[in-house]
Amino acid sequence: MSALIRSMPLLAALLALVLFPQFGSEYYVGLVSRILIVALFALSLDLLIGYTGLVSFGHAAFYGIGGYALAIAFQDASVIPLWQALPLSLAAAAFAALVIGWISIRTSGVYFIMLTLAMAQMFFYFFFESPRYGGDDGIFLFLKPVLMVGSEDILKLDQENNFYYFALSCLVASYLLLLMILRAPFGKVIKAIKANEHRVRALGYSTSGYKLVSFVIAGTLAGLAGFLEGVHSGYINPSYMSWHESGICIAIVVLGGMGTLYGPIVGAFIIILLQNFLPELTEHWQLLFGGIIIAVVLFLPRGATSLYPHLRELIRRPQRGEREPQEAADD
Amino acid sequence: MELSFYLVQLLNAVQYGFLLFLVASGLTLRFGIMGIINLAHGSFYMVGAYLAYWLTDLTGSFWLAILLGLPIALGVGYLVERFAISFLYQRDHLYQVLLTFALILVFNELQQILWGTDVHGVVIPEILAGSIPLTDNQSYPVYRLFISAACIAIACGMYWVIQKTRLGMMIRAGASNREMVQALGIDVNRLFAFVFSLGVALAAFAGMLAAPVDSVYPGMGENVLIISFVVVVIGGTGSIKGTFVGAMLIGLVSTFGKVLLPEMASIMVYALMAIILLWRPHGLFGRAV
Amino acid sequence: MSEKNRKGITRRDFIVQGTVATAGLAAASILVPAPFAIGAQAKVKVGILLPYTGTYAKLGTNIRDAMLMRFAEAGNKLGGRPIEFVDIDSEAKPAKAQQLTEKLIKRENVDFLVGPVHSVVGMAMVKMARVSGPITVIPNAGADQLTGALCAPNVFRTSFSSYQMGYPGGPAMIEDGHKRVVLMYWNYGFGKQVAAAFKKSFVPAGGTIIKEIPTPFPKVDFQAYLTELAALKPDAVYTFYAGGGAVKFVKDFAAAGLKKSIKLYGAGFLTEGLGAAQGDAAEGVRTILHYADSLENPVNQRFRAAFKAATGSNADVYAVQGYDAGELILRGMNAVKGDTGARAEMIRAMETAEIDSPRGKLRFSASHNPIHDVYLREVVKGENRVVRVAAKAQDDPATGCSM
Amino acid sequence: MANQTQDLIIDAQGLQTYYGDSHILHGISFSIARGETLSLMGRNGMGKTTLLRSLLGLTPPREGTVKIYGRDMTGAPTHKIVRQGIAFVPEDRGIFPNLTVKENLVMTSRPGPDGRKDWDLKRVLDTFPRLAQRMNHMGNHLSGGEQQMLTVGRALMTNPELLILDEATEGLAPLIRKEIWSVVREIKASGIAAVIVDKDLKALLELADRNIIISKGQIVYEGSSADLAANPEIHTRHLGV
Amino acid sequence: MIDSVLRTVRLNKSFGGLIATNNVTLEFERGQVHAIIGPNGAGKTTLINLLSGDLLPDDGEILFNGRNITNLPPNKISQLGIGRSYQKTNIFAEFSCYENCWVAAQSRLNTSMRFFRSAHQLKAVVERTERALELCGLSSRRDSKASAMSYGEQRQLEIGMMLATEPELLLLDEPLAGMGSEESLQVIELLRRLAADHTLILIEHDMDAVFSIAQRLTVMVNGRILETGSIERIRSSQAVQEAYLGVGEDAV
Repeated sequence: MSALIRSMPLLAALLALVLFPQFGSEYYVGLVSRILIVALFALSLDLLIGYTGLVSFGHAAFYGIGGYALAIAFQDASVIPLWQALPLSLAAAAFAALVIGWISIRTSGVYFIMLTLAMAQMFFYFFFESPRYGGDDGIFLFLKPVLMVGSEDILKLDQENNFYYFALSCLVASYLLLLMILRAPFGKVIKAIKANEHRVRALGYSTSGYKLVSFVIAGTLAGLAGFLEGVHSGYINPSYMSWHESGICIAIVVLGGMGTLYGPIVGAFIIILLQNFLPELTEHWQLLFGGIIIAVVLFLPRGATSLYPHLRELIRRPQRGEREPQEAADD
Repeated sequence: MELSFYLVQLLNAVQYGFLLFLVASGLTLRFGIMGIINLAHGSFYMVGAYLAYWLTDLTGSFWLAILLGLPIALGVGYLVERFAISFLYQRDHLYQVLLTFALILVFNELQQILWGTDVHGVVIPEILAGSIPLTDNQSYPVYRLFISAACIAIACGMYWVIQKTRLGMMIRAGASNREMVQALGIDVNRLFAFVFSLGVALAAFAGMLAAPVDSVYPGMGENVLIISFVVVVIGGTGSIKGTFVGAMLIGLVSTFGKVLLPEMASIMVYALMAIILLWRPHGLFGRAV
Repeated sequence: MSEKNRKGITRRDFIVQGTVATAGLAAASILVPAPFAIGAQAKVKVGILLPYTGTYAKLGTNIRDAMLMRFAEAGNKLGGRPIEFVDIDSEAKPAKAQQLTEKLIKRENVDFLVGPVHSVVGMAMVKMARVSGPITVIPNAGADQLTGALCAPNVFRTSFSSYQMGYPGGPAMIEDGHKRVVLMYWNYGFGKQVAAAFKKSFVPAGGTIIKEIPTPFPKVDFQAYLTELAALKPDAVYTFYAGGGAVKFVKDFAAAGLKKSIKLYGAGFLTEGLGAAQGDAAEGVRTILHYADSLENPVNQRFRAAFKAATGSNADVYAVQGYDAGELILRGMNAVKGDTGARAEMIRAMETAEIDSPRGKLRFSASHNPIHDVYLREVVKGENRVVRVAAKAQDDPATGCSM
Repeated sequence: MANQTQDLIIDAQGLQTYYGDSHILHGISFSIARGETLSLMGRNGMGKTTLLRSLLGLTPPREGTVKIYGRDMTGAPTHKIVRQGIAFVPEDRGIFPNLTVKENLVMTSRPGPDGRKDWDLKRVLDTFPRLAQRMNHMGNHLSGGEQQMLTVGRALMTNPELLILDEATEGLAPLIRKEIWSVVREIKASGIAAVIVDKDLKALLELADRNIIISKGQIVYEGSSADLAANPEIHTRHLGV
Repeated sequence: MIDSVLRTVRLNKSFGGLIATNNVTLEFERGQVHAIIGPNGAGKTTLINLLSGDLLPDDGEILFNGRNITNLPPNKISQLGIGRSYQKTNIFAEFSCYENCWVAAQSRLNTSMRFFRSAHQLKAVVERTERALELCGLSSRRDSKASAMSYGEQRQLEIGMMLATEPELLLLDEPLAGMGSEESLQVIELLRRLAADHTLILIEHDMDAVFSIAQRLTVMVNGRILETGSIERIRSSQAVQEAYLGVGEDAV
């Protein structure tokens, strides 16, 4: 019962998202679709930053690889079957995450941050300078993936609304998947690793294995986001995996509130909407944007969603009367 | 290609290495001693270059520009440390990455507001404008030699300050045991603010020196940012010696990479970094933390 | 005007008179997007997607300012209708191009789309705009595909294709007596296209390319490549670099003492608008471009004076392209007297337009790419002086265009 | 114990100190006068080190005041407190491993707050001849005894009015201990006040003017050496000896 | 010949120039409580870290039930049945008391790489967790956040976590450090109970506690073993008195 009440805001948000296309214009549906994709991307990074304690500064690599796998495999195809394209993208991202993760998790701290960055930069330059995959021009896709039932494509992703629901389903499914994983034994272990890896090892866990699996899951989900972005925009180029994208993704996770799953989704809404509307205020909008991020880091390190309990507290306090005295911590 | 070709390339590599060292040394100072990841390091490089351009334009003298620019850079560094970085010493690297990432955006925009979007050049001062013949058709600009000399001077100067002066001892001591330094009566906060500002000034100085050979343009800092991180990480954070070796390694690999394996040139430095970290997870001269 | 730019008003009204009457309507049209607002009172919406931050910022502002100047000269009316501008910073980021274009097309419902500078942004933009989108005028991006594989009836370009940056270079260098040449360029889409076009004309004309040296984009440490270049001892080198890279390249080239033995050529961006930054190093460098500051035609002189007066800065090729973009839109709108619904007619007027541009005569090919003279220029005393016309009425093959 | 207030170097009242949520000091009042030698005893984990850290501002107390020479310096930064002429030799010695012996010594050498320059490098090296032989060794390449001498020497280089020694002889070979104790005697003779935390009751009784025993964050005994020596049951109860 | 559960052979470990353990050869008898005492900096914690795999020795061997475990990582050593607690409280501060033990208990699953089943439902783990909580006396505090518990309780939890892994041999690094006397008594009682069916290796400064529960003592000084033997033997050893207990020293 209380679980239901606690998840009320989430359900309400989900309902709002489900109903949104009925009211929003095509442009805004497209915009929110993009936000959903970015939210999924950030959600995947939250598994690393917020739960496993791995600050990956190269997460955009998997986002890009998910999109590139789709684009490279199907750039000349006359039809893109979803059941081929999607697993391919996920597998490519997972494989890349396995390799990068295997190398990176041997290091820690600053070195981990820089190594993940370096690995992502390698992928960036590989695609940037490879004539076969379009170089910096990137690759266009003129078709959307189809899911044929009989002779009918049941997805019709070229319709903005259909794509929206497709992206929303992917986000919700990923959210639930992560929720499940985090409640399962595996999730307990990675959270403990974040809190105190040394102790987890001393308890008998091979922590590098858990970190690697977490890295691969996060990479795969980022690949899913990249796949969606590739489908949505029909265009993929190396800048999707630039270090700026990785940086923005970190900003989204922290701004929303890391280690909360819903935080990154809120963060994606905040950041993308800011990026969308700040330029209309001033030509020097990046000054504001940078300022906002700095303010969050300094004053709201647990992210925007950390305000929510405070708000609730503020609303409730008058009704609840006296608060219980804080129990003394020590004798 | 004949031997002289490779010798000239070697000269190029070493010279590039020197410049990298100059940029990266400020980074490693803060990295190793204060444990701060500063992504805005490239921005300070850019600030330096713009200061060189602006002040040269204003005063008519490159030397005067450097003389005036350095205190400005120190001041900028001090303000940034006071109002942003100093809150982050006890926090996770994640927040440092994010805050300094945001600083990049802010500095880029400030640069644009202050100096506009044009590409600028800085004229090489008269006495360094000549060049020395190297091969029958190629000569080497004196100014580049000057940069190398300046870098050597800075390297020696840093070595001297860090190794020989009391300030250097305090800095090194602060890196290993902050609390004990405090207990010996030293204001660690001021010490750190100074070290940070010094790092900023070093980056700005690198930008100033590079301004006449590089051009001065928006976003120029980001070109040097990642590569200086690679240098620092390869060398091992906090080790001046490591940074020097790292800079030389990158200079060599990137210069000869361009000549011998041009398709892989951009990837090579990152691959080098990955290999070195696989072999030594704390860089060549880094300490396990 | 540059003052005004600094203020950074994004939604900019250039209408001097009659603003009040239409403002309310315009505001309403944002909220309730009408598919086509016809009639003399409804504003024409011109969406501008240009970079105002980052490396390309200067290009973006010059293009915009020149275009706005052209509209202002025409009384800020297009076919009798006032204009409303929706101005967006593209940041020259390909990843955002699609989203920003979408904003202009779907949210703002612009009638015209002008932009961008960056080729890759251009491709993402054109991909969305082509066929059913607004009339699109590209004032700079040079990728061949934009009027090649991606060509569309509603997409025009007033700048150039990369082909036009490379192809005329071959014969020009042969004529100057350089047969053994090294090709150096930034290794990205645009650079590669310029290089390929250069080869296409240079090799059949009897030239030899000793070596191609693609250098990583957008990196600017050229020292190792210059040493290689010196060792190769060619007669000359043909290059493609722009912006900060161009400044650095020209300076490094001179500093390495190569000017004495190797003649430096390049696509026009090598020296365009960079005189102050390059200084003496650029003296004697020859480049290929469809414009030169010193072109002695009256249109150009008048244009340059006006631009200087309006913005305080010197006009350059980007300003010209922006100015011509404005002109082209004017032609189209005037032909249909402001009736944006008469799309086919407007397009016909635009593709047949013959413009007296500051660059000289300007026409459009079947693929809507400009046809113009391309000049061989040389830097003399910091100024790009025309040596001769390198190619008369240079066209573009529009490979892959079916329209 | 005839201290005039103005003669008190440190005068702390009612200190309540916490580590995170654990309450360590339960209202300790503590003072030391110029030239006084004070021993601080108690079993491990009873709060001796925490008391010292509270006095120095390393772990500021949540309640209570710390006055240095009559000036309230509660919550002041550590460096300001120690600059009043206090030198601290911590339990873990705090040798800078990446500095040489010489660097460790000269790094913070300074005249005392009143301008005294009694201790310089030469005198410290005369006092600890072993250090003179190790001048260019890194701090982490010293034996425990050498480290202890170095940390005492380093403290003296600041020409303090008050020297605080936290377990200075712990874990050292008997010969080295003797050396340390003789230096402490020399320090005492030169008029420098000292707070000494140690387990060597006999040495402390001989040196100290006054003794304090702490248990569970409270002072459970305070008295002269003669008094303490005469009450062996106190030792067994609070010190486990 | 004694039935030794753990044996070290000439273990050496140095940091820079500092020799932390010097040729340590020790035998720990099954079922006994073996305390290691010595002054600070004598190398006790280093020794424990070597035994638990947190540090790798420079040379020497460690044998557990006859098996060479010298260079195994800490997780492997833990899995073999050696549990340890830390001197500085080393728990998951944000987890509840129960969750702390639960993560520990879960480490004994065949695999914890389980993604699709809520951890609450794994019966064996839950039982183990409950048992550990019961043993360390924290059943009533199961839902308290670890960081909100008192220091003494945190120390108990530290031991509880180790117990949840159901080790055969327990390495305890100063389990009583910083505790009040009632808390100490509780923990001593707990250790006594554990001693009934476990082997304990214990570092402790509290001599009363050591003498009350240990059967064997080893005294370390400067990285070396000064003396090993029964309590009586240690008490009567002159060397130990001088080096550690600080009695009988001529302080001149």
